[in-house]
Amino acid sequence: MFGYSMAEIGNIVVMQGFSGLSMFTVLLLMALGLAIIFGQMGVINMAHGEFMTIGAYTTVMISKVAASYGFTDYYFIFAIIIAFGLAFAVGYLVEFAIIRHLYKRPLDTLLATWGLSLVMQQIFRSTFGAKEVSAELPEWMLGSVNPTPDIDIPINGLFVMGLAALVTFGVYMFMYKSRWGLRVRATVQNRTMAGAVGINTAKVDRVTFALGCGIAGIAGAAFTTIASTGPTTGTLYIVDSFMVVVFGGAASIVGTIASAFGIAQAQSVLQFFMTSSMGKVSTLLAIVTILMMKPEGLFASKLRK
Amino acid sequence: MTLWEKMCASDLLGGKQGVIGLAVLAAVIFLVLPLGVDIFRLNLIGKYLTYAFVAVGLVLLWGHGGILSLGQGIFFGLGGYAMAMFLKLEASDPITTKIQSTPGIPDFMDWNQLTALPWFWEPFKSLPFTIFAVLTIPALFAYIIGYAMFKRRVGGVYFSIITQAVALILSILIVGQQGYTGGVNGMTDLRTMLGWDIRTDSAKYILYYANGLLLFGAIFLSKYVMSSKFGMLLLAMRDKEERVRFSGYDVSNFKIFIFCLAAMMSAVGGAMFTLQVGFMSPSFVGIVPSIEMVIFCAVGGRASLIGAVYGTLLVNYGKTVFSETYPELWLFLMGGLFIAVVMFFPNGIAGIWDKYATKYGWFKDKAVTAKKPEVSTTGVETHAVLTETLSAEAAAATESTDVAASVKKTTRKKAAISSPNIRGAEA
Amino acid sequence: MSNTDFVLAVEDLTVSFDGFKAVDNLTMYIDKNELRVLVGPNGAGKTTVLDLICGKTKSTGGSIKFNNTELTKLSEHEIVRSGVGRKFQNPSIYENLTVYQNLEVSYPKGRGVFGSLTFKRTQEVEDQVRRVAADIMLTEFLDMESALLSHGQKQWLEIGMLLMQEPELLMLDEPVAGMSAKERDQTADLLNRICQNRSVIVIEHDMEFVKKIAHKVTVLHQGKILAEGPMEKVQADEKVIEVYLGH
Amino acid sequence: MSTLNRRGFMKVSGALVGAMMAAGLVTGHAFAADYPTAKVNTTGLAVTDTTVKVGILHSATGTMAISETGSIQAEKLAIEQINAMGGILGRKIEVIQEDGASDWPTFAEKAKKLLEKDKVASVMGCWTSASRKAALPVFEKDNGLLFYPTFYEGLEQSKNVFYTGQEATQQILAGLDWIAKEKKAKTFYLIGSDYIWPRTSMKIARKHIEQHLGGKVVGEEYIALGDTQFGSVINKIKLKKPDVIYAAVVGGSNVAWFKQLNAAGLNSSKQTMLTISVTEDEVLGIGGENLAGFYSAMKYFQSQDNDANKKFVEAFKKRWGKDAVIGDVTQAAYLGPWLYKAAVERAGSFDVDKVQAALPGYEFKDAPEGPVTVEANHHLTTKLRIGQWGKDGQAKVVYTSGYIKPDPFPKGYQ
Repeated sequence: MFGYSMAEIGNIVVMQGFSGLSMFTVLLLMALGLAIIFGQMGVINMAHGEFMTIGAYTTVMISKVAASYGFTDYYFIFAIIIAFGLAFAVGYLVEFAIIRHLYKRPLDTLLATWGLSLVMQQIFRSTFGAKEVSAELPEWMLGSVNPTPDIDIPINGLFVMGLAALVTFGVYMFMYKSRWGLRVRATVQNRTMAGAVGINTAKVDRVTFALGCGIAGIAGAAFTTIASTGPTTGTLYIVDSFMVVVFGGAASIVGTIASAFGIAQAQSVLQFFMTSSMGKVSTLLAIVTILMMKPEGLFASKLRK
Repeated sequence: MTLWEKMCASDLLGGKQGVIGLAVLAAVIFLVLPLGVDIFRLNLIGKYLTYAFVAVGLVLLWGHGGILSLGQGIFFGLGGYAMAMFLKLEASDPITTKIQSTPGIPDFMDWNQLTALPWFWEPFKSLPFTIFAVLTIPALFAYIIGYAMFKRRVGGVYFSIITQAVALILSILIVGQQGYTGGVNGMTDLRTMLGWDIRTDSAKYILYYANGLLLFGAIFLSKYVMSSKFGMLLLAMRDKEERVRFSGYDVSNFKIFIFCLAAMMSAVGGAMFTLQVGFMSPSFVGIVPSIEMVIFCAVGGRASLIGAVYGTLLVNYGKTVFSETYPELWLFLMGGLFIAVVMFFPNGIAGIWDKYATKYGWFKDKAVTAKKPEVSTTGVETHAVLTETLSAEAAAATESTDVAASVKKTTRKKAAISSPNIRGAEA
Repeated sequence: MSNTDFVLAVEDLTVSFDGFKAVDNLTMYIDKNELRVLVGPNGAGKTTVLDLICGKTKSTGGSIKFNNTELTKLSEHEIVRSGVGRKFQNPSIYENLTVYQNLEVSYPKGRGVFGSLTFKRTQEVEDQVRRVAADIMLTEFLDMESALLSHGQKQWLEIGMLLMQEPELLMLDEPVAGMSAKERDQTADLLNRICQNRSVIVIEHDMEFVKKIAHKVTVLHQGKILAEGPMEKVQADEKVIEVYLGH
Repeated sequence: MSTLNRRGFMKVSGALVGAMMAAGLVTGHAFAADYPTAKVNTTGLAVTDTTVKVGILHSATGTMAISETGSIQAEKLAIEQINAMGGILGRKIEVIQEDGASDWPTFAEKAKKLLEKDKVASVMGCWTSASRKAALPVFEKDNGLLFYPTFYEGLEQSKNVFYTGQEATQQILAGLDWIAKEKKAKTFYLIGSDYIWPRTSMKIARKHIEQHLGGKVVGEEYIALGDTQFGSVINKIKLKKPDVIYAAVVGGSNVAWFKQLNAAGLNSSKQTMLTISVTEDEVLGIGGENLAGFYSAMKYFQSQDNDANKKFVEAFKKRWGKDAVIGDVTQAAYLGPWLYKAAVERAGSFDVDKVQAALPGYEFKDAPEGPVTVEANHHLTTKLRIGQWGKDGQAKVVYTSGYIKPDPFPKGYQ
């Protein structure tokens, strides 16, 4: 077939499937935080990408510190935790200072957070310089595993995949099995009643928003394994991740996962057969078209209106 | 009645305050600026004023219609590109391009190994067609997007995000198809229009004035729309879409129309941009310029046509000044402006002006102030609807014989209202 | 389905949300100039019935005929244009516009895009606005921004906006919610006046008020009709007492 | 000298001055008094008895700031050194820096401002082709002077621009010849970012590979600017198994490209790659460990071992910090002010027409990269070097070509 042996084609299919998966995990990590904030709270956070960048810079900085103290092998775990913490803290502050005043005006949150993203980008530039920086990865994360001699599965891809699974599981447990999650869902369902039964809804909002930002921080840490970090890194994925959330049906975590998977695989396959820009254009076009047919997204539940 | 009184009484112009506002703006654009600054600065201001077309369109679309498009760059770009295609063809005659492998086609096509002019470029050899295209193609594009979305009642933030995605698609496409579009470089080195050199100082003055007149045309057109029943319906739709629909109006048609009108205005701005600046590039199509244009409008006052023009001038002037002296501070300032305007001055400069004008009793003009739309905080958003519903319920409950039933009912209804469906005013 | 002389003929109407039948095989006929009140406990499906008739919710099955025109296939604005008016549960008026403008916007001319662009305030419009304003007792408030009206006046204004369109069928969802006793009486008079030449469907909880206005009462329970008839008869119905009036 | 009509005798006088220079008649030292302002500045430029204004026009903000910062630093360093030596014709250079903000229209706007309002005598600036293309009409209309540092696609020659970087053929042909010979490469996979420079470069590379090297291009791929997902492309490469990957990926994509290439098992021990878009600046972001063993074709590497370069590197680090690195473009940007100084002194005037005419034919012996000559087509004759990257982020020069004349409109490659 096309001058290639079946084995060669088989190998490519396996690796191609994996590269789709790895794009999926990056999209998923980005979109999960967004899905919580947008889907659950109705807030459009255009600065989501910058929270990711906070995580990425944190990881880069910690990698530098780790390199100077010589424990490069395990710093990544700490980096993820600190990236989460830092992004969470900044998110907490931002909710307090800006977002909480704008819950009644979703379109305006969009503009305010866009402004915030500009400010954050300039803070990054002033602090870390305009040049892109890169985290030095632990030795064990470099290279690939070879199930057969001709198949290379990148280790960093596997790592990010594991991380994404863990975060998704964590989010699920938090939202559906914890008391906090119950409060969040109660507040989303009926703010007034939630307040009436003694839930501090303002605090729930703040924690939910901060959590979404924290997850973006984790995404940023993961992102350093595949690309470099610059002041404007966050803008790369912001539209993609919004599309994932909207396409999945705003309120549904399952929807977010499914749509991240669909979009990533479609884009990955199309980019194999087309040029990279046409692959991307076709994917986005398909999403927009489907959204026009089915505006509520893939997994929106039917509700009595 | 004197002419002055007649004008002041006209609903179209918006009463005495409206007439004075327009007169001041006209004086600024046609007298003060051309006399006060040199041709270099004036050309820059002309460039800013082309963005004002977009801002004026956004006042109609967003300020009055409540529809926030984050893709106005699409239309600005389409208009600009249409004009650029015409000018580029004129700049690519076989003699000037004789060093190319294929003389007579635009230089970037030659670099990309095209050997003939693509078919869709052919009609742009004609200026009338180009002007026709500037007016219709963006409007048609807006019609397609608008039809698909508004007929299915996609609104609110969903509309914003989807228009943003479309802007992204178009800019990737332009960059990716560089043999046909000039790619990331855009179309540069545009020189003449029907043999008239657009780069000379006299041409720049003429284009500046033409641009100013067209802008006033756009403002008057918008004023007309706003003062008609259509304008009233637009406000009505923004606040209570369901009510309008159940008063027998096909809401989507109104939205499609206003979207197309705003698109057409943006396109005229784009075409004027190309003429005054001498090139067009994809950096005016994507997400960033589209959002920046929204901020021009927001700074000026999202509901005020004249405010939008001042907002555009002010933000761009600030950008030029700051990026010359403190380039690092500019993004802080711009970002801060976004946040401040949204949080503290939702009605922008126009809002501040109105506040003080009213406070000190300038231009008292009751009929107008009553009609002046404020930024609505109702209609779109769940929380406000919730509180409103609740207070109505509470009021009902105190009167009702069946308080318990009423509370129970409230609970159930809340669940439906606060559904994740934050699209438009449906909730 | 056969044609009838009823203004509104609802037959076998069903709607389900993810398997839950909010309205279940409902059949109901409304006469010319009749004022019908829908009552029933919460969740009985009253509002949903109105939603179905005016097209806000699409039915799963059955038919709604208005003057022998099938409504289930029409879009909302077409239903309105055929002569059905609907008032929502919460007063739904344009708060930024004056009372006059609220009424003017509801005038059934210039309903298309280009019609509205060329719409002129003629004497005819002016007369109609003043007539309706007098009906709804808001003549002296015509120039007031409608956000400043009292809750009860907002309810009236919304009714007035419907009257501007001179509908043949008017549907009012809890028109007296939030009104004082005096306002309720005035509203009852208003309703009695306006059903002279049109049919009206009202959803109401306040039984005293229902008594004052109802020609006939339909009791809904779990999406089905439990009882139908004059007020006295329905009030005496044991099933009704059990599910609704009983607690 | 100034009585000569230089425009008419461009080549002759160029040769003449060259000869005078060789004879030591024109020296680097000049005093303002010898050159009265009225004589050396007849077109109203911002030249006084003691100062001359020069513009620097690069992106200090936005996405391109990453790349252009090095150029700004090099140009400022050169200007400071020139001022320390007494300036140009006894006049100190005053810098007016403008920010292009990574936005092409802004470049045009700022170029206009520099030329029309500030009346600068020359401009060091632009980096991307797009910014140059946007600003070029302004320079041509206002008859300004631009020194442009970046290696670029060629297909351009303007009397108002001096190109201190390489045009495409200079960078491509010798490099391909070397790798074809050294690695016995027959099959090539071409990959670049999706804009004019990579596309033109790949067009030239393909012609050269197919017509002159007897090789085969097995794949050609363009990546959207800023894209960071290379999984699919890497799989395509794996399927084709080329002898050499010939790459021109730029910006943020570059880092992702190398990281993912390594992660997918295609490191330098398994795959030969020659890039024309990686300089020491890029390595900072990519990380030496991801790049080790791959080759770059450039005219300059920081590790070059000659006196001029050692002095340059030392001065650069002293001025901009010990962690500063110097890439090909940074060095080319450093040439700009020096070439301008030489041109003015050869012309004995700041008038743009005279300066333009005086520069061709000049050989700059002390360039860090080694001696370069300005040709009549406003490009430089330079050598090409192949560097092999080490983990420390520095390249070892493994091959140096002979002098290559610039040929911005190559016959047979279009």
